[in-house]
Amino acid sequence: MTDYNSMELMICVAARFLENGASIVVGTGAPCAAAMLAQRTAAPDLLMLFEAGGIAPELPTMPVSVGDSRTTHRALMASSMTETMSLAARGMVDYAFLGGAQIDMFGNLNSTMIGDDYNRPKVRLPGSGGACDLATNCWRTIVITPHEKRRFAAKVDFVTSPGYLTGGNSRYEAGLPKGSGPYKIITNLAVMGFENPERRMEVESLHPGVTIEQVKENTGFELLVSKKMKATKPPDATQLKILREQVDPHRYIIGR
Amino acid sequence: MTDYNSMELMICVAARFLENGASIVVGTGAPCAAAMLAQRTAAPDLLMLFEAGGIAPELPTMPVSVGDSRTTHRALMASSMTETMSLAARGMVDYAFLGGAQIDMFGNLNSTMIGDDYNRPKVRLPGSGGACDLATNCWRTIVITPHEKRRFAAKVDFVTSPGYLTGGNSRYEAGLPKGSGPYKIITNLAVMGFENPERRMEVESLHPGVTIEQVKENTGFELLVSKKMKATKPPDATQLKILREQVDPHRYIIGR
Amino acid sequence: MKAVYEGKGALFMDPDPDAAREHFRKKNREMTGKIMSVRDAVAKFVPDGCYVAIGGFGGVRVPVAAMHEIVRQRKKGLGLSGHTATHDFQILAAGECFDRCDVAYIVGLEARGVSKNARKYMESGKVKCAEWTNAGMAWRFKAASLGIPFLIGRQSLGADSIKWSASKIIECPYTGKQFATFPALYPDVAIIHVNDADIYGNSVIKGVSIADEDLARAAKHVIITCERIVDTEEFRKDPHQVMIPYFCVDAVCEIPYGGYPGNMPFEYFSDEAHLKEWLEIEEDAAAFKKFLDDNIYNVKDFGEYLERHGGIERMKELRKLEFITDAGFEA
Amino acid sequence: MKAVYEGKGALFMDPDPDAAREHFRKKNREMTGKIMSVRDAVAKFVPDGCYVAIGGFGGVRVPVAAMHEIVRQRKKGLGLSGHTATHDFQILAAGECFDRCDVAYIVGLEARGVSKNARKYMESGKVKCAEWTNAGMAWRFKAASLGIPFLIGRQSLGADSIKWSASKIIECPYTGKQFATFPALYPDVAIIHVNDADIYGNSVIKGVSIADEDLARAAKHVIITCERIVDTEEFRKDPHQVMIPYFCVDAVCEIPYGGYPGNMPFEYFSDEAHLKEWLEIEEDAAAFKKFLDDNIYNVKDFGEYLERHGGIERMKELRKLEFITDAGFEA
Repeated sequence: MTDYNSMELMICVAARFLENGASIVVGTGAPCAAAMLAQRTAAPDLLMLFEAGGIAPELPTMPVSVGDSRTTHRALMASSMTETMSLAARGMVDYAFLGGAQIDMFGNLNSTMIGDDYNRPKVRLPGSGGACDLATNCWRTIVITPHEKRRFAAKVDFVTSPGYLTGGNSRYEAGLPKGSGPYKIITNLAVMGFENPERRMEVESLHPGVTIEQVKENTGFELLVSKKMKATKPPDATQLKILREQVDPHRYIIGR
Repeated sequence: MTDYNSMELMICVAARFLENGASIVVGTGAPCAAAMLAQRTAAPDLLMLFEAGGIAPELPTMPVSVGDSRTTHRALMASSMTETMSLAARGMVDYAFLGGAQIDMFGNLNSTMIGDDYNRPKVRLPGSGGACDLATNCWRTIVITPHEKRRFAAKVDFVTSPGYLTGGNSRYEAGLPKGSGPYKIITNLAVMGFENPERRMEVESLHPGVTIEQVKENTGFELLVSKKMKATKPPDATQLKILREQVDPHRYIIGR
Repeated sequence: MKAVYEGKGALFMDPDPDAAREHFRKKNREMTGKIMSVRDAVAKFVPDGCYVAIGGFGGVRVPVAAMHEIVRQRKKGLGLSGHTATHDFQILAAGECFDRCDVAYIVGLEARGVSKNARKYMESGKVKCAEWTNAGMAWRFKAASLGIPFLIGRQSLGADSIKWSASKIIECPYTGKQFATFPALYPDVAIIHVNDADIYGNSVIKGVSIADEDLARAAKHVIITCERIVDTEEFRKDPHQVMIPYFCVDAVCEIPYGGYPGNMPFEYFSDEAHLKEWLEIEEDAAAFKKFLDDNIYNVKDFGEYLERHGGIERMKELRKLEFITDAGFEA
Repeated sequence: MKAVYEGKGALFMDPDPDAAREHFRKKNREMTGKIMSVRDAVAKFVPDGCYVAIGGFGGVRVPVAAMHEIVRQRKKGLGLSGHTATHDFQILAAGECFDRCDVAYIVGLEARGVSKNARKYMESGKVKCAEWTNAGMAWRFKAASLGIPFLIGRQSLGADSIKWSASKIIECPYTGKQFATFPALYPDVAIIHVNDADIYGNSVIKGVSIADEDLARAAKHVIITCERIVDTEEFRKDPHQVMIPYFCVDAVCEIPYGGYPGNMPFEYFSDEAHLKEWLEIEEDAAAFKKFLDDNIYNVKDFGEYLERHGGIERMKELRKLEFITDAGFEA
């Protein structure tokens, strides 16, 4: 059995969801590592896009900003934010990774503020950046996040990036593009999806050694459990070797 | 006294309306010659723009299309139609030259069709191209045209490029930008403007040897005559020398 | 949102970004080679009845080889975007290939005069038209490329074109002022001639782009014809060059002088003598029929057409003319 | 046109293109030299209370020298566009220079963490905010650059940000679907750091442009800070380089390393150690006050600041880091 930490696990699990020939808007950190790993394993033709305009770079190392020099290293285009964002609006972007301080059972994300008064936030967070834009227009959004009760909240204080809103068809009734929405939530404990008519978060696979009770204990709302729930396939040796030697040799991300 | 033909006269008269530091969207033919002449006389810093995207070229010779190679010769930018058209929309373009098969007393121009059935035109003309766009958004439009009764029509068959519409404030009431509109109509007989509350075409100056009767005879509607009507200042020797030797040495335009 | 006014012109294509999204979702994003002949590209991506938009402008950077091929393959019932379409329009009108047209500028060749045959075709009643402007069409492509159903502008306000277009007039919710709407135009296929492309379709345009960056993003399929194929490495060395990325493109056809007799910026100037020949021969219907046979129908491919017009020696002259800029355009 | 929904957020600037047109009508189109010191440019074009938009993004190609100057000149009451504003935001927050902000991304420095001081300032109630997204802000600049009062998009639909923005929801007159409106944003002044500029303001940006081509066109005044002045002849030789034309520009300030400690694509990488120092020292209010004195208030100009952080030797290291790309970002 190979040994790995939970960041490595999440990255390897995420990488497997990215099929060859898909396009993805990449953020800094774990999402970037997952996309780089996918490119070096099953998805060499994963089209990597950065929100500030880097199109199809050959990343030499992790970017520290989604607009930095690395994102245009041997890229096909050094373009603009409008380029990437309008690609998403046209339906040309399959995946985006998102994050947030809070997520609710419909996959709505908050990265704007904690508190109940917008004008006097208890904690001011950075805001949407491009997250809301990508959550709106990319076909499938994936979240990589630690599984903590305060993050998995019954109600987010602010909907920064819309998921399935109040569930069912509410996302599309609000005008968001048909067929788009949250796809997978990947944590240190499990993988969750929304493959049910209510569009509620549902456990799809448990990571090695994790129980469903552990997942529920760390979640602030009632989780559904898929009838087809299975065990998460752990990282394999090839993935780990590439992740450690090529993707993140300095352990910026996997060393966290 | 210097000798010149009526094309040379119109070009020299038009060039004098273009002050230094103004910007102008240039078409092929006489307008281009006028702008080039202005640059070589009183307006060296006339900013020349082409509708297809050529920005501030140093024209080596007359372009044959407003998108051809000449329009980016030693230019500052080889840009796009959106660049030029949005410059006009933002109020950055002072002048545009327009033309048409018909013009009415309010400076409305027709370059779309002759006849009364859009679906079966008697004569199909090219259409707006960029003319309507420039007539809409540039501050001042100038027309260089032969003075013929059938061109100076009581009613144009199709308003391709809006002038003052039905006069008075009607242009602005239709939503066109405040302060924009037809400025000068330069023909082989006279110069006309619209400096009156009704925004009707008004003779401002008569070319050498031309009588007001001649102008009226060649106009299909009632012309106003400015109280300050004067004689057109004829081309001077410097203008003619530069026009003939530098601007149009092959006599493509002035030989017509 | 109620429109204050609605033009009664035809809307030939669906402006709904969701319909376009369904198409774009399936579009290939792999870097696969897309080299094919212009014959195959036209056969595959320009079916009878589809809506075609042509890159370039005013006889400049126009995919003439592809225009000839459309006529030679006797394509019929096409929709066409006439966005300062000059010699390209003249060719397709000669083939009577289209029966509906979004008009901004047609039948004329700017300073060169008017195509008598194209004018006759447009006066025949065989072509259903909607009337726009150059900026209006550019706005329509930009709306499509932004993934939104319309863009607003002032062009067409007060003009009769709005009556014969599918523009509507709305009141701006911020200023209360009136603006015209320009519905997104997602053509079935765009054909764009470029200077350099790689085998995947990454393309570089020199000179003005007109609206081709938006057109390439708006179109459901894109055929690139190029002066030359270059190695992708050239683009990766300097990521500021590519204007059209490979994932917009479906076919890449290498056709040196593929814009002849038009002007190809930074390559060769237009052959004004031959363009004049086209305009003049249209005066005589029988002679024009023979001219079309000799230049298109009975010609194997575009290479043969170039041979008939002086071949490489003539092309060398036109290249000279492009760079010796004080020769004037009638040389 | 009736909106289905109206956000109640502040609209800090007038989106009416006619108001902007009156300004742009008077803007200088002559090629006059505009070289001045960053001190003079800030003194002249950044009056107290004006609305400022900053080019670059995420500490990349950010006009840091101009940010320092704004703080040093103790500008107050500015409006600010927070369009993935990171180190620039941190600097202006340290100076408490602004009291209203269009937010898309603030207080954070992406992968680097959060500015404690900037967060505190934003939680203080001293800053009035409206809440947008990155694409929303890009759309606002694009609307302004197109000379139209708004652009539509789907971003913000279903999100709470729309409640605190000046977006409205309208129904598309073609599809009947709902879209959010993004009102044009014409800032009083934009400050953009570029690689190369000539004395007139023609500017070349290397790497991603973010939204700076639109921002430069939207802003009523533009200050360009550049790594180097080049001869206009360089641009005329190849007209595909210039992204910002001179007639948009009011001041040109040559400041080599003017984006330090941020990353300047194709010039130098970010000084992550110094950025970390900024973040860490903010934990201690007294130390931070001294840090600001030492780095901004009691510093003559940006050159002195560079000297304090290793001068030309450090800059050479950062240049190396930009081109030796496998060194990682903490080197």
